[in-house]
Amino acid sequence: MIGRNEMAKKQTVHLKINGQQREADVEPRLLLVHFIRDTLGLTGTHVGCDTSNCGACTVVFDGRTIKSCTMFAVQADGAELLTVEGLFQEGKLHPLQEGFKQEHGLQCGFCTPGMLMSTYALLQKNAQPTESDIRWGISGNLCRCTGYQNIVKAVQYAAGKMAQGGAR
Amino acid sequence: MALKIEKSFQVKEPLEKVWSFLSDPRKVASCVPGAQITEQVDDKNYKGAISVKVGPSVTDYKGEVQIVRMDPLNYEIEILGKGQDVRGRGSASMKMTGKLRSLEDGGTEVTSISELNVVGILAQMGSRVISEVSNIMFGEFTKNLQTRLSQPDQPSEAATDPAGKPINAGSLAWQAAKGVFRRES
Amino acid sequence: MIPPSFEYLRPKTVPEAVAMLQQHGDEAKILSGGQSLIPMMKLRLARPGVLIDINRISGLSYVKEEGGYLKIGGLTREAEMESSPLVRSKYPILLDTAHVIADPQVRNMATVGGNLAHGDPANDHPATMVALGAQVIATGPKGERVIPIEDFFVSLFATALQHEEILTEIRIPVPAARSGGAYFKLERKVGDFATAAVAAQLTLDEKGVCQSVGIGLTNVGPTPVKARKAEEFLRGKKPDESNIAQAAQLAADESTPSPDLRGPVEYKKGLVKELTKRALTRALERSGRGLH
Amino acid sequence: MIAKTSPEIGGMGHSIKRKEDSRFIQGKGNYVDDVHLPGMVFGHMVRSPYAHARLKSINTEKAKELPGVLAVITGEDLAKANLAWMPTLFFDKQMVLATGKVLFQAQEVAFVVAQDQYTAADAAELVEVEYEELPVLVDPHKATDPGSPILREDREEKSNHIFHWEVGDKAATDKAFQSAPVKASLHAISQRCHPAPLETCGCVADFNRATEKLTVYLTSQAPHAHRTLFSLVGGIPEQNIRVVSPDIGGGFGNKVPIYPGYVCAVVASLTLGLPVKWIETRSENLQSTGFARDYHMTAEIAADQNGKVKALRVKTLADHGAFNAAAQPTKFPAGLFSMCTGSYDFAESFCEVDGVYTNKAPGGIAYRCSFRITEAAYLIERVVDILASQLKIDPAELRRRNFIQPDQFPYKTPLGWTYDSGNYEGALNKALEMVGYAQLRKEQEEKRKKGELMGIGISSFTEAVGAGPAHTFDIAGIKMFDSAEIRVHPTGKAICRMGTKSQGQGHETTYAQIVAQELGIPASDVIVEEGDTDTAPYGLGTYASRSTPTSGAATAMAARKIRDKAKKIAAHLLECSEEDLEWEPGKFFVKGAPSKSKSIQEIAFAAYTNIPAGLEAGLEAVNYYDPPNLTFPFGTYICVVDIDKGTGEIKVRRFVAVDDCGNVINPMIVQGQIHGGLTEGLAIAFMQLIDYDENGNVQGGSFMDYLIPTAVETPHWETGSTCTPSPHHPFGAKGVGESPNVGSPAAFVNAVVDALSHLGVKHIDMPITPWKVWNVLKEKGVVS
Repeated sequence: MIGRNEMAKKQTVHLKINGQQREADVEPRLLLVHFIRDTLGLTGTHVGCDTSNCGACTVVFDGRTIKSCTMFAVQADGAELLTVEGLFQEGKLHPLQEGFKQEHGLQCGFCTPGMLMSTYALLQKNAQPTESDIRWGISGNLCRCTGYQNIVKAVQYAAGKMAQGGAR
Repeated sequence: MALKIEKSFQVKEPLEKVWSFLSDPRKVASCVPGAQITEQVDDKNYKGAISVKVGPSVTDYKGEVQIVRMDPLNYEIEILGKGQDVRGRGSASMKMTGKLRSLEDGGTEVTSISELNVVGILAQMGSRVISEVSNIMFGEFTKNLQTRLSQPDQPSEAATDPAGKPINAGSLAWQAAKGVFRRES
Repeated sequence: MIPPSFEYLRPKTVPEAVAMLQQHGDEAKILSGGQSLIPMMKLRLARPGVLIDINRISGLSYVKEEGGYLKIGGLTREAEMESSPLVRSKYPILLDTAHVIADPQVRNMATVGGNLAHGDPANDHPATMVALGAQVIATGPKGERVIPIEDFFVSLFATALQHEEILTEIRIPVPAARSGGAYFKLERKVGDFATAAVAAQLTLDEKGVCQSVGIGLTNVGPTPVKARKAEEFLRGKKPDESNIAQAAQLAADESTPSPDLRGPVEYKKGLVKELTKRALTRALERSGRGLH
Repeated sequence: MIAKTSPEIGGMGHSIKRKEDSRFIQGKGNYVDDVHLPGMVFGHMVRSPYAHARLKSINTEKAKELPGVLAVITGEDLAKANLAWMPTLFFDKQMVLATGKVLFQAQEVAFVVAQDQYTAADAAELVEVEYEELPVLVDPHKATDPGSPILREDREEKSNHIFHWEVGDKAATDKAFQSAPVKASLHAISQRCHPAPLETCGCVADFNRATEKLTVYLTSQAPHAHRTLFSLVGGIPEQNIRVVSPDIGGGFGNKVPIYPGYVCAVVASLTLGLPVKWIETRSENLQSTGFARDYHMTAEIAADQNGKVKALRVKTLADHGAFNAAAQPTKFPAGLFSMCTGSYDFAESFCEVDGVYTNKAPGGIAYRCSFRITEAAYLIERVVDILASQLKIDPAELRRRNFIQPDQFPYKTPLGWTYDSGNYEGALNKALEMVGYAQLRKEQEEKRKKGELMGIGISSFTEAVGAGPAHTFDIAGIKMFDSAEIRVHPTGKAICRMGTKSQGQGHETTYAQIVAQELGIPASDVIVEEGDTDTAPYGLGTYASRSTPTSGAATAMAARKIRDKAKKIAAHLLECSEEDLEWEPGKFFVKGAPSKSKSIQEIAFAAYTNIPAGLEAGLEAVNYYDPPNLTFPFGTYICVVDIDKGTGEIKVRRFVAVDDCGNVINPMIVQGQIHGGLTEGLAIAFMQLIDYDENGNVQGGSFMDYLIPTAVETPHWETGSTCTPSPHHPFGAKGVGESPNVGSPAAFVNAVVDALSHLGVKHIDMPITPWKVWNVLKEKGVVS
């Protein structure tokens, strides 16, 4: 296998992340999460497990959430990505970001970026989710601190805010 | 992970023929999917290798095969195979005890008890499938044993037999299709 | 966890992909949703030398009715199944199934084709497709061939797909009137493989007698189990409580689960029985006739 | 009660939003894995696939030949520097990298350093280790059998027995049992589990050859203690070591010990003169770092016919794995396990614990609790329920009959602890009322007639936190005080530094609120810094819910020193004597003439610009607080479950938690802590288990099988509170972070057993899975 290290030729990845065009030459085996964190230096996206369970690495990929630890960077060539760093726009926090702070939806903060991306995508699809919708919507994201209850409230807060035109 | 598989089956070959086959680890190995004897150390000890393929995952073991006990009077034999993953991620060992009994019709009943132990990453991450895999492999083994016994004896081929190939989708597939493992129905 | 190195290829068309499979032989693996393969590579349990990424092949992602079949493109994502109006309105059993596969992020990548082609008896679609009597379309060097689902799953992680073949479509006969189906899964938590799960599909005649019955079981054997005896028993009978109970018992008898962290054999068989009851009962309701 | 400040000041009792959140919600947190230094290289651990094996040889040649590989360190290499072994936090030692034998699966065997983590992972596979497998010991009950292998060849004593510890009056307890008309007993296992914070453990070790200074960015709950240990173990002058705990992604006790990976990264950095990053994977985290629990316990209660308890007898076997790496500061091998008399007034008690070695990962650590108190609370709350059902007395009533009464505080337990304050019945009554207990019991009766399974579980726990009094608690001899340093700037703003370290508890907010409460400086004007040993005052760190009881107290004491000096300055400014001054949060004013006043901001400015003769300039203070006693939070939790007979599934329908943690700094944060702790309690009761098969293979060594509840499995929590301040804490607080994790497992299990009690079910061990419930139902003939 190792012999292939030399063999595996690097490939160029062009993508748009948080509105910016970026490109880099990478080994095909480079995981997207390492590309985002190490190659692009966007460390808001985290790694919490090695078996695609925790969702701390969740990013929005062409409009849908994916676990960036379970995708190769080369697969993202030509894609449009949104990470937690991209939520702050026009000098304003996203209503979800406000919601997480207002409703105490985070403690250690490690799962928060992934939670934000999952709930961002959820609200895009479902502007007025029920508590059950929200719980199922974040069922691919683990949190060890909050017990999820205040995360649910944070999403409801954001949904309300967005309904009153704070929409994004 | 430790598993015990007991099986008993009958072949039409006479006791002595079956015994001479079972007491030759080369021939026995040739019936184990993916296994082969690579070297004979002495009359009781051999070196061997086995490659276990489960879907996209392949694990290669290298190790020793030892005749722990051979009792020609009661037609009992105990063979121990131990192998270490060539990538150092664990080991597997199998103790097979075979006992023969001749039948009225001149055939032979083979009763075997196999104890399988798996240690390392496969036992950690793959416990979900290990018992399935061992069932399949053991089923393959008995089937091969039956076929090989009914064949005219060709020891030379035994060592170089297809058994050298790992079991894989294909072979398992067709055994299954032939109903070897089809659940009763 | 760091996967081993591999060569990455990205065909634009199916023939191109097939040619690559032929060229690279055993070394090559198809990368579809990757939600099973990539974790195995990260654990270094899988080490394909070449990955053929079929995600950019256009025209393999669709859910449509055509010529008496529901046709699902091999690259259709589970999330697309969940949101398909056709699935939501006419195929609740497929909605049941897609909804309990892994978690939302995984469903956004995972494909129906991959879920079948991986040959993992713990995956959810296989049992459902067995219950629905689906057909799998495999495309290889010699073009397409149709594989009936009963012949598709041949052993643990082993399917009837030949190495040069790609699963390009799944076809499900459009259910007749008075049909209904359901999928019931018990999992330790969201995202887990089923401890056991049951898919059931019924078609009744005017008198409410079962014309056709399909029952598929998840993760209770080396392959998805088609509960033939249970199906045969129910066919031609009214699915009343006692018949459903007997069918459920037969399904349990047909299952061959292995013990693992999800529970012992006896429990899993017990679950098959209970979930079969529930799936058949729900299927009956959905056929337009509940239990009377 | 504490005078409430204005919302602008935001002192105690205000639910002000957390100051730390702004960076986290923008992805601008700074966790150890986010630390990137120029020239940084990466470490990868080679681990043993075997639970017990002799190391025959290690060949690192192929690995070293791989381009990009800088070093491969083995146990033999470390032995040359006398670093192959390191002391644990509890009078044992542990291998850093294996020499001679490996003693558990995933044990550290070699450390590969390469230019990038991908190459390091490839090289790790090329390290060839030859093992000879040895018989494996996994069952702690067999540890001292003659036939069992001796695991620790390094020890004088050729036995797997680690310690025997007993406390209480055995004779008197046995006597009480002889004469008691009623006896209830229970054998229960508090299963091996793991805190699994979402961020795994890791570090970046950066040795600068020019300055000879070693900086270690560390996932540490106790950075100061770790600096001292690095110095003592590594022989590096302490002033040349700087430990920085940046943002920590959850700890729950997992980040208290020092792990081999840290030491290897430090050694590699010292050797290479480069920054070395080592971040463990989740599987490594679960399989090799500090586990919790693994207590195999027997409890017996002696009581009279009315259910009045007389005596408690406890015998326990503790499985510590390959090394006794207990991360605990008490002098007692079983820590606070002797809190097992709980909330009840026992005349006599005797408790004994034996510790043994097995071929499992070393530990244990205090998982979101004071060391071993979760096991104790679970045991007593379970066995009290068994006594109740035995006597057919309602479990709430039986508890009421045996509670320590408010007028008995301070209360000395028969096993030697002195509880500071409590009103157990108050919390019980509030919980019963919130949940509608009487109504639920009626519903249960109805349901049973219909053959439906519903259960109600109660837990009235007492927790002990705030380690701790120096006479009882220390780490490697360092007493368990903690510290605060406050500096008020000329403009009246302040910076505070503490010896503790937040891992999500919200210290940057709550400590600021204490300063606001004591000095009237708005919390928004107060910056809190922790975790940098070069700047923060020495402290023992954050675990055992000790931050508020220790550093919180120190913060108040330091603030009061500042207030005393401020008073002198105010008197000087107002040209009056100190006696004429009165304080209200934010200002001193002249008695009877409120208009004549000086704000704390004016006073701060004067402290640098207009200092009275004889007074030092500046306005700052430091306090090292050694609490006179632990604090004893308590509460009553009530859980309602419904059980699906067909599948054995358990649905938590409701969960009411009434907590009493004394005076509260920030109610919003307290409630958040309770939600989180309850969710971990739920996981322990129903899901979390690190198990080992007969060959010592870890089962539950990844998030595929170590089950962390998602939002879907987690119920909606209902919280309430009562307030019984601690008499000895400067502002009457007690600490709360761990109460929900300590108190809730018994409530969940009691509820499930209650649902099945009419079938004659007495106990089911955690984690209570659907298949365990189904098996019980099958035994009892409920399912065919």
